[in-house]
Amino acid sequence: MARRAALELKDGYYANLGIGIPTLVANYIPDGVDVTLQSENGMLGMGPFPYEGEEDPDLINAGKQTITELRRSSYFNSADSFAMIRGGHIDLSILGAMEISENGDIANWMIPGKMVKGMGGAMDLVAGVKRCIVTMDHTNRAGASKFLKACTLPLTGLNCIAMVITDLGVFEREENDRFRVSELAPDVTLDEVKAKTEADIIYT
Amino acid sequence: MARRAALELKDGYYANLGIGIPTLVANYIPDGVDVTLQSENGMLGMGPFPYEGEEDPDLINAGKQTITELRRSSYFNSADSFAMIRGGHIDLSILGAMEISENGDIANWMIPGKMVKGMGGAMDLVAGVKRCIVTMDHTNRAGASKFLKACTLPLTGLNCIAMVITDLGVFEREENDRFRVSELAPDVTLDEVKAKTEADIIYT
Amino acid sequence: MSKKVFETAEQALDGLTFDGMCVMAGGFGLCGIPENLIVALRDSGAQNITAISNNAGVDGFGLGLLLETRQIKKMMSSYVGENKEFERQFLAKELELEFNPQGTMAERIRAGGAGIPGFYTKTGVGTVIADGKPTREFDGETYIMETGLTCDVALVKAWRGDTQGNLQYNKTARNFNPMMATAGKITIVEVDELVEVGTIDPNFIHTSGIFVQRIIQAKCEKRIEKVTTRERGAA
Amino acid sequence: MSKKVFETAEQALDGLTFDGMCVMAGGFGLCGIPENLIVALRDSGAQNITAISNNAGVDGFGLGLLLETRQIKKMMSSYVGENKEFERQFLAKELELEFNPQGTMAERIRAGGAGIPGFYTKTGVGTVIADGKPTREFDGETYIMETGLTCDVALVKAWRGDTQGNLQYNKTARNFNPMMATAGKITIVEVDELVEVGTIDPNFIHTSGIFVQRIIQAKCEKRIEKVTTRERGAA
Repeated sequence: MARRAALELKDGYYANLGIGIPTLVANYIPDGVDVTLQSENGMLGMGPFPYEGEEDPDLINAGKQTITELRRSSYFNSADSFAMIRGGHIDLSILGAMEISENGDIANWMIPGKMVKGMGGAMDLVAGVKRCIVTMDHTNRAGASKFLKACTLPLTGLNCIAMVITDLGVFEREENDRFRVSELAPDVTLDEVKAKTEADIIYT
Repeated sequence: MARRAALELKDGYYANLGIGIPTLVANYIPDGVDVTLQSENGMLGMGPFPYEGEEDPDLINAGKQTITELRRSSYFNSADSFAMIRGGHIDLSILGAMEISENGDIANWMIPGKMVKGMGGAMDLVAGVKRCIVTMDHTNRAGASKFLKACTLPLTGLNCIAMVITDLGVFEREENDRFRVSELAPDVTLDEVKAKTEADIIYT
Repeated sequence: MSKKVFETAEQALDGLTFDGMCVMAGGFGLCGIPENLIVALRDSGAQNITAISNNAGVDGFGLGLLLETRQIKKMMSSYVGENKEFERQFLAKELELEFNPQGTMAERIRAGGAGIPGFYTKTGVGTVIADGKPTREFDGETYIMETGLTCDVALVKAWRGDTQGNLQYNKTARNFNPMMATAGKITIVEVDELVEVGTIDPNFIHTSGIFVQRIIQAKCEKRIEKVTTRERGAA
Repeated sequence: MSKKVFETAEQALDGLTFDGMCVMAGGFGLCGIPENLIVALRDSGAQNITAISNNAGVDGFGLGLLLETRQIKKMMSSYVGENKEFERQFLAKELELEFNPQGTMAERIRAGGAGIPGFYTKTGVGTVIADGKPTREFDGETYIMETGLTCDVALVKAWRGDTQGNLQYNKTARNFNPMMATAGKITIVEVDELVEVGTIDPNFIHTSGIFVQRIIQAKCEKRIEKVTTRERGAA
């Protein structure tokens, strides 16, 4: 999924990658594609993890991991960081999700009854970034679809997801605002996708 | 007037001085009183005019005059400058006026029928600065009072002036929101002030 | 000029703490938090504090210290994942919690400091965050109104400061600190390095001294929450 | 990486100008104005321009050049005092003019770049500026709503920039430039000095390269509007 998502990063893009699978996307950015990564705690031009012994407590990413700076890096405060996000200056965000609905809603921050850690910057990202792509498992542990007619969990954002990449395939939102299966993962059949998708999407 | 206004500058104050008489106030700041001057085009810690030949085109004040920097100076953009002003962080503003009303309204930016140059930062200053003091001639060239029951010119700000310093005296706004004569200029009598003041103010 | 400089965190807080006060504390995770001022706030004994901070520290460090002693009545944060004591108090309803989307929170604090009582954002439209908030349409799209935030005392961590309170921050330790510096009725700063006025280039001051009432130099532990490294020889 | 760098102002504007376009131009008076980009905009021949700029230049310099050629249909400014041709066109009703309080204008541009379609301010309450604008009460005080501003092309003047578009400004030549850089669909910058990426300390970048689409190095005349000096020997 991370490998497939990386293909969505175009040359010259400024992108924000969420925690989890999206973080791995950075490892698969194709050669010759120049992408600048934003970290919403206040940095553009995020570099790789530091070598052991070179960690800087004043330099972390939005997942609170130690990172490094690049020659192109710049730092700014949280208000300026989210001005960048809210103002539509970030080309692409790749993030995880608990549920996605057929009209592009996303739920990824709370499960009622469980301890809620907070939405962090997720609501700002889905509302502000030009193009949001979700990577997630197509079904939950019980085998139920996470790609739904309507989300059952509290929403993170409304009508904001342009593409969903799951272990079963790639689902692109078209001009008519409906999702269409655009790619199938190896050894996955359209029937399998149909069986595991509750959302009303286009299969042709 | 400038000399009297300078007495309102207290040690540690951050102040913004308008164009004209208020600019002269800086020359009368008492020894031992440490005041930092803001220039709303983006500077705190405004220094004096440069020596001839040392003018810097990148360093001007809000009146577009060449100035110098001090050891304490800092520069910022116009949004941050007015965030400082609007957010109430400037202790004092001293500015000129065409008319003042008894309820503390000020008019100082346009005369209908004449070419209007614009309000610049005046509306932001009177709305945002903690304490605004006006220095002006008490009457216009025709001898008519400029201290009125209500302004006749388009307003710059509503209910925002705490003190008026004129060639006739000092007028302080009290807790009941009414102005009171607190000082008379040399050789000026209360009767003269009364005769030249349209506003309903307290004379005792 | 040196009227802003204090010797210790305790002295810097002296006379400014009270029960029911509202405090902002800078930092993202444990990065760029005013460690020493938080300890001094705990030691002041102030109760029923409303604390505005992106996170709630960890157990035994940062704002976690004030949770242990039950001095916090209410937290406003965007993410509080790393704190067991927080979870315990929250589930036992001993602690109020108001979640804010991180960008909304950053902007609310900037707005508070900038004299802007309200602004509109798309963030949170259609979610629980929008509940009870006024909405307005612009160009056919719905936005929600968020309000500005200020506080009684803002606790700020900077890298370098001069005796007039002009500040610079280091790398991602900047985060919420500059906005909070503008939003405190009183702003207290701890810096790694206190320098004479005139040392810092006026072009590159992040926070002007006008926002700073008190400043101390203090040694920070700078704990790292998640050490992540790559192998030498790796890309 | 060097895709952002252009050789001349003319090339930097190529393909981006059109009749009826909305342009922002940085600067306060003649301080920090994108001199060369303004000349190139004039030479592009674009007509009916809406120009957002704190001032309107002077006769024969800055935006005054575009007034001479009648390319500007509407100005949004806070102060336009220094321009006879402006006055003539305005009095002859050949030019539309929208005055904005300087701080309101600065904040509207910041808001536009930050995705904030509206905000409330006390500035202008009870004045002609409030006419027709929505109002709202906060804590018993009345505020007016102002809207965010964006533009088709923002013309920005910076002191130093790198090939990724990271910028630094010099002294009071900063003024409106950083906000305008965020509010252009396309932002074009002219710098005194173009440097390799990595030259500028990432802690002290005023505008991140993400906001900059095109950049040129160009020599500025930097005309001074009001030379004021003191005598040597004076305080």
